[in-house]
Amino acid sequence: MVSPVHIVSIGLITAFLLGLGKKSQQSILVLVLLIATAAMTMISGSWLIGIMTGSVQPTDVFTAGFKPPFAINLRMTMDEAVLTTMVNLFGFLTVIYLFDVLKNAGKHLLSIIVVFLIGLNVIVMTRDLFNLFVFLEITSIATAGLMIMIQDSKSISAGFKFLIASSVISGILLIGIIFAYSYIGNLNIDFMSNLSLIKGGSVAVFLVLSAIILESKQFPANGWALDMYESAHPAIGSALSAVSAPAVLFVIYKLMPIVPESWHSLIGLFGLITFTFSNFLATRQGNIRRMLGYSSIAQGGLMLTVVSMSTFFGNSFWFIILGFLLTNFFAKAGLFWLNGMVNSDDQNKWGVLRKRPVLFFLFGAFVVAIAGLPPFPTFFAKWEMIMQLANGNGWGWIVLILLGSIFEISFLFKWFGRVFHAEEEKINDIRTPWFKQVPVLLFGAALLATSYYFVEYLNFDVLFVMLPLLIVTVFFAIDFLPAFVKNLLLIASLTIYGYLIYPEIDGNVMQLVFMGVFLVGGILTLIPGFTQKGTRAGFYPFAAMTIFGLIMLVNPADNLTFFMGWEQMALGSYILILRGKKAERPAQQYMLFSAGGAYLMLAAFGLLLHFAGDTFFGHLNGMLPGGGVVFVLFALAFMLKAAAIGLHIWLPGAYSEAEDDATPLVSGVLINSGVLGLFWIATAFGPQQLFGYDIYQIMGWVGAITAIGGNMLAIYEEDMKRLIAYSSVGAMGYIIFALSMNSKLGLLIALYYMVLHFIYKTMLFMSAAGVIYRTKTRNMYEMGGLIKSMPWSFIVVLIGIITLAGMPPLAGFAGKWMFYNAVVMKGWYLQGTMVFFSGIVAFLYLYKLIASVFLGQLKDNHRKLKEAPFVYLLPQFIFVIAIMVLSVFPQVLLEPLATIIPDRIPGEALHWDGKLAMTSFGYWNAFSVMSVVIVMFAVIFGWLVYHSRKAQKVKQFNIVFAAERPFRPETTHVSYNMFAGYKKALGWLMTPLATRFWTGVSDWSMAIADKMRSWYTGNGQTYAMHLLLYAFVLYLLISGGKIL
Amino acid sequence: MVVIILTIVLGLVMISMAVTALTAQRVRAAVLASGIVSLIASIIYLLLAAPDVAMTEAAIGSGLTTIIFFYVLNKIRRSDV
Amino acid sequence: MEYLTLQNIGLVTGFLLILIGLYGALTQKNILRIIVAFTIFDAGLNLVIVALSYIKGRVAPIIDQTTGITNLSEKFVDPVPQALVLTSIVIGVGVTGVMLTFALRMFKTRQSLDINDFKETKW
Amino acid sequence: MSIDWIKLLFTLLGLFIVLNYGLLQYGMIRRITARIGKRIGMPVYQPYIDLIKNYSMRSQITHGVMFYLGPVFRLAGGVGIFMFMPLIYGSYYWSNYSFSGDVILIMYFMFFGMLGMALGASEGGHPYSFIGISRGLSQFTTVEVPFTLAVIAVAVQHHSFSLTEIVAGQQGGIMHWNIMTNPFAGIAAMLAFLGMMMASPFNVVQAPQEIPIGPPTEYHGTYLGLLQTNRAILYVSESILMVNLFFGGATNWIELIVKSFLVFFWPVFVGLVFPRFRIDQSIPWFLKLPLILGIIGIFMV
Amino acid sequence: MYKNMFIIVLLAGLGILLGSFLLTHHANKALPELPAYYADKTASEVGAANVVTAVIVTYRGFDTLGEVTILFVAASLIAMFLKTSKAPKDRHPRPSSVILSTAQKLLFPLIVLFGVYVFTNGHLTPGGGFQGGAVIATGFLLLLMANPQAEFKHGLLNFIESISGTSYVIIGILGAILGLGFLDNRFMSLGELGTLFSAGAIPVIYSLIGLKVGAELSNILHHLNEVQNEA
Repeated sequence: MVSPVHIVSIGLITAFLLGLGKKSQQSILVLVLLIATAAMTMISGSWLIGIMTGSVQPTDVFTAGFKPPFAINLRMTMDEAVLTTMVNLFGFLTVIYLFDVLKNAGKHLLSIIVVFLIGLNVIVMTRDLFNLFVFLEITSIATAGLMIMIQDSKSISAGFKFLIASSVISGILLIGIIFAYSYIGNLNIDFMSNLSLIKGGSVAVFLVLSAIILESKQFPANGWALDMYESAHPAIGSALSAVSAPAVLFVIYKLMPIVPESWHSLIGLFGLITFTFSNFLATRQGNIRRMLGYSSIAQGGLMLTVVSMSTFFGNSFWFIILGFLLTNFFAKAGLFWLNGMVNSDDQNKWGVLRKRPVLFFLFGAFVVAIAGLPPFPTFFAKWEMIMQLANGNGWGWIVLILLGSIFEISFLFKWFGRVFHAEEEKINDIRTPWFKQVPVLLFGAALLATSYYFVEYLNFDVLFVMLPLLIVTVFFAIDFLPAFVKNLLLIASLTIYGYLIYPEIDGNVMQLVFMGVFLVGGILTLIPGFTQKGTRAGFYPFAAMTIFGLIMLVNPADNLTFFMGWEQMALGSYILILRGKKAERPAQQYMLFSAGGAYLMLAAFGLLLHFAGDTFFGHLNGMLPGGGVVFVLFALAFMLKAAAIGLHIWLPGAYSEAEDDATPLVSGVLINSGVLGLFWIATAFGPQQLFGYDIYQIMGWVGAITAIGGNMLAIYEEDMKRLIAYSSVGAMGYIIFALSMNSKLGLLIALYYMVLHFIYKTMLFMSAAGVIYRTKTRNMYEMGGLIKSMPWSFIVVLIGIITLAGMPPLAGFAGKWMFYNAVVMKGWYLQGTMVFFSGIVAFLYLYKLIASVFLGQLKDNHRKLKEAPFVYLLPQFIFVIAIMVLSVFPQVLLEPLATIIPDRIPGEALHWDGKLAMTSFGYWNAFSVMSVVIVMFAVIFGWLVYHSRKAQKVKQFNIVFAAERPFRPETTHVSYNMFAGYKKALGWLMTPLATRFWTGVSDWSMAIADKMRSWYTGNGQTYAMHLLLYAFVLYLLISGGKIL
Repeated sequence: MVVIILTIVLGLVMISMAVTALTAQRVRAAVLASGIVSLIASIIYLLLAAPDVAMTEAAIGSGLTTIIFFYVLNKIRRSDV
Repeated sequence: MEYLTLQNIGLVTGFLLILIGLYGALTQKNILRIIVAFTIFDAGLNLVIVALSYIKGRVAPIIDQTTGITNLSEKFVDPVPQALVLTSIVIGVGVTGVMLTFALRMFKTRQSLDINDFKETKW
Repeated sequence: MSIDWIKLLFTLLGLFIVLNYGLLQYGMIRRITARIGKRIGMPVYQPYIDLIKNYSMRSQITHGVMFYLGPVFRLAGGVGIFMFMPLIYGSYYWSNYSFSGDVILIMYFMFFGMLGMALGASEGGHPYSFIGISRGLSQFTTVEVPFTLAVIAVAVQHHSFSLTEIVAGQQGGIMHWNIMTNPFAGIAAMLAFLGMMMASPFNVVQAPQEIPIGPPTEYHGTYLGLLQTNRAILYVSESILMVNLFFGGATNWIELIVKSFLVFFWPVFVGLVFPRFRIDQSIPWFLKLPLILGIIGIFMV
Repeated sequence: MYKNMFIIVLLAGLGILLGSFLLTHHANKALPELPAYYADKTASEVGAANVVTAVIVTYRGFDTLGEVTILFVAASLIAMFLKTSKAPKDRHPRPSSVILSTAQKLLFPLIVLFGVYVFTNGHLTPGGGFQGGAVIATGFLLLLMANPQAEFKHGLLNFIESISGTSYVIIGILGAILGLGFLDNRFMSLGELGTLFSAGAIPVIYSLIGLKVGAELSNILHHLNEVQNEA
């Protein structure tokens, strides 16, 4: 094994020898550099592998042959091996990436690069404080040299700001070092463990530590760093983010043993503040490189937290830090490199990236990885971090992390959405030479591999997690195939998967029901996809991701699996929504709300750990005393997905702007995940109180208001899909209400309604998709009279709306009937009446839906329309059959559903006497009702047919219209603003308070962020002052105002 | 004792030179003043039994740095015209 | 009077230089003056380090006829800070040189040396 | 399930009685209305003549399937309400098919006919049908709220949604009637009933003046006959529902007819006295007094 | 002004911090373990008479390597930054005075010689590579001042710089292979304390450092000088 010191010696020899090169030999020089970095990588890599496999023992290199503290020693353990390998590998790839630049730059730049790498290597390995100082200085100067790779005025002044800052920092560091020496008599970190115990010694520790913390670019003393990120060449930006920052953080890690225990959490807090606020400020950043800079700094802050609290995190420390470190390393480097290829800091110009599907995919992967969504390591790391913090009651910390994360998601996905939708630049084609692609591809692959190892490490269930992930991966790999093949494959794999897991969940009705909804829903909603031509690139992997994410929710082994499935589903559906033509903003909203919900849930999981230990929240058996907060957090999270009023504003946009045939999946199927969660907490937690209020009571009201609100909003929609989307809000309100009744009947209603809503909503959306597919418009007032050309779709909608309205004899009535019984038993008359009212309000929009679209006057441009394609109709009719069966034999569904509900839930259950359903209040016989209705209907129909058998078919236009013939269909189709009178009367009910509230939140946060951003004046001197100020404040907080 | 007084005097001169460097009207004077600060520092180093440091400070800190300063100043002054 | 040692004088002078240097670096508007301030800052730092190495009544750590070769640890001042200062001085000149070249180039782009004129990247 | 043929026979007989009663009642009401308006009015048997005439009309047109089915839905809805309602308390045969479901079923079955009619009329392609229906539905939403509150109040009071049980609970004199035991709920329901009947002042939906040619114009002949049949049955059925809910039900046909006539007369009476509301006036109206009464009613229990 | 007050407050804080050091710090009466070890063991272990040199070149040799690297990277940066454009040079320079050019011819070899002396005797007397290098650079400065327009073969400077730097590292590696560790001076004979050829590899290393530093500093000066000639 080559001694690690030779990383340095090889590098230095190269650096020095490069000086001999001539201008004409530049290519050879680059090659030499490449070989040198490769050799450096190999040395550190061999140590890494050796230590990992155990074939090599970690070692200390004693320079000059003297034992420390008499001489400087370099250490090579697992930690250093990882970091040096990162540094050197990165250097190697940077050389490749910069091939064209280096070929034309002078030899000096080559030297500077290699010296930069050496500096970082030594920073990582050395155990001597002063040596650290020296190599920090080397790195600083080399960084300044790299800054001026582009010699424009921006980067020059940024470089100068950096020099000022680093002078101040190194001054502080040097004072600290010399103080330390004067107290303890040596310079080796390993011999300083009791430095802080000596009187005055903690001042030295403080100075050293604060210098390194400042070097790690903590908010808000980091303006210089931001300016560097913004103006440096992207490859250099990536170096700053991917290797400089980790190396400095590692120094902090090295210093931690000499830092008094009581400081740890304060430093951690400072790191967390950086994380939160940097992400917050990044939300207002349009310049890509600066935004990435903010993001890098934020990640650095988070890592600082972890590092400074390594003792707190104990055994999980490595897991957490590696998760953040590696993700940030691969992803941030990748993003910066991509920036270099796109060669623009304008988000709008990034559209060109779409011309390179692989790069675009990697771009997405990087963004997602940084955002901390599964299956990337950050996700698991964040999870573990929150859990550990929760264990230690660090609630404020969790709040900060989650806040920061939501800001992070906000700007990252705003960016992603913009790139997804930005106009492709027609003139400028993206130039992606191989040497620029190779590093990105490699890092992309490495990121995925890392994710794989993280997932592997966590030992997930094979059938319920690993297999789905595998399938999703496969769909990424085969994305080049034609759409119909992939559609077939996905349907087939879902079917086979269903077959495989059936034995696993057989007998567990709950799982069967939800698995059924998700799997069958997934399969059926995919069928219309057969009309798609081309490859439909990017749809199927995410459809698979969504569906399998949902499936993971059904039988999670633990909270993590559940959360992972949840996030995976959110991500998949986000992409599905984003694919819609005008979906940029709605998708962004969806992502934000999803993330908000997910983080609330994460907080809830943390709290749960505190209350109930490491149990899956759905398996808690009943009472969780004092768990009101947990319950509320969970409830909020799930109600976000279920779009309870106030939290619903994402829904209409997201559902309506998604691709038409994807809408059923993201709405009808996906929304049930919220119900699943709510059901679980409702059954698992038992009644809960918060500040003395019964939470169920509040949830009941929320449900009732949601039901009314959703339906009220639906009335005035002219857009077909938005109308159905709002109707989902209403339905969810209904379900939330039913769940919060917390009685056997209530839960039964919720479950029943969940299934039913799934059926009819999917059906309606599909039917709408069929109509839109033919008419090419979503505005209902532009349609009309389509019953003639699309009778089958009409039937589906008719049955759908009868079911939705809960009219007997169809299945919807069962829900309404049970609902009354449950309400009366519970005594929630007012809320119940509100929900009932909402049910009637539903009539308005249902009528509008069916009448505007299918009835009335056929428009001229629709005269030649055909029925919706067969593949659209097929799943719809499968649903119709399901509804019919349920209408006649509701017990088929209701009886199994009733077995899910645990016995401890209070209230009376539904009794069955043959076909007669009974409660102590009422009774109802679906079969009999159906029979009576059918007979009646048939008799009257027969009578009519008999009587008007010779009825003459006339044109729709052939009407008496105040003695005038109408001349255009539009004038006789009174569809626009149909319920004007209603609006006049009750329009005040739909004052968009929620929208106003959220707009206000967004406006205010933007304004605050802008205000805060002005802290970074751009003046290097001010930045230097920030550094001192930061140290000053840190000192005051650490010492409590006294002299240490 | 003499040494101490000498040191104090030198220290005072150093500080006054440092202040001069910050307050001098012309940059040239400021640079010179800071060179003198270094120079005096090297004398103090000698007094503090650090001849190696004294040499280095004199040659590099005081000498070379000042020269580099003047090169740059010269260039800027010339461009200024 | 007991505080009036060579070491303490050195330390106080050094500290004052550090503060003066920092003050200058933070308040001067001319880039060159900022750099000058930093050299003063550096000089202060070095002085502090050397002062710390001093022990009253001892000699420079060079073995010659006067010192002999025994019991040197009771005759010499501390050599370590001196070695550190040497490094620090060299680093100082490197950094100063780099900063000055930056200043030169900045002057070239803007024809100005006012630090306030170089704020094209901010927020 | 074996079919109880005798019961079916009784039910059909009941239906026949109710149909005739309904037609006569309608004629009578029209006549009374006319008299109050100092007109002579049509003969009491006029509805019969209309019905026969309509059924025997030969020329028929249709605008499409749903147009065709509209009246069928409508009549099926009307008949259904009748079928699911127990007529005479204590009589097995006159309880119709009420074993199929309770008062909730009836409440929801009202929508069945409405929806069918609305769809059918819409396919007629007439612009005013959209307007009429939108008004009707709008008004209906608020009408139902106090009514529902009243029904729930009654159900809670008798601990049952079964109409038979509710009637049973009201036996034993006028003081046991729900209108007496829970007057607020009763009044709320009676106010809502005004809206359900769509009589003046809540008849802007059908609006004989502003929309002179609503659905009935497009529906003619047999279609209109079906609609008229339905009107006869539905109005009586709804009255019977009110009787059952609040006026102690009936133990024999006479009682039933008298009570239901009186109940039916209530909206007629109001309609004669009050001018018509616009739709945006009627909607808030129902959400004021009737709603408050309904809420009080429910908390009276 | 407001800002300056604020800065003064900040610096006052720092001042208090530093002042606290003055109060808590007690002047050493005896050397701590580490420097005592150096003082006592240098002669026998390293063989250098100048303990500071021993510390710089051997005990903390790795620092010194870094130090050289700093100068190197600073010189590279300056070279890269001030890469003179191909634009025509200033055609009307001030001719240097006769005195200066004569003095240069006379003094340059002497100065260089003195520099060489300083660094070859670094292990015996005060002085060493850095000081010597600076001296050599001063000589070079004289050269530049005498002929500001002169086109130097700075290839030579580069060559010296590269070779001496490379040799330095290689000697370091030799120390690791033949001796006990990287930059160990003891793979060469320690010789007799106080003589020129003593202290193992220290004189060699210090000479190389001297050459390298001299070349680097000269290079910096050279580039700065080039800029002067730029239009």
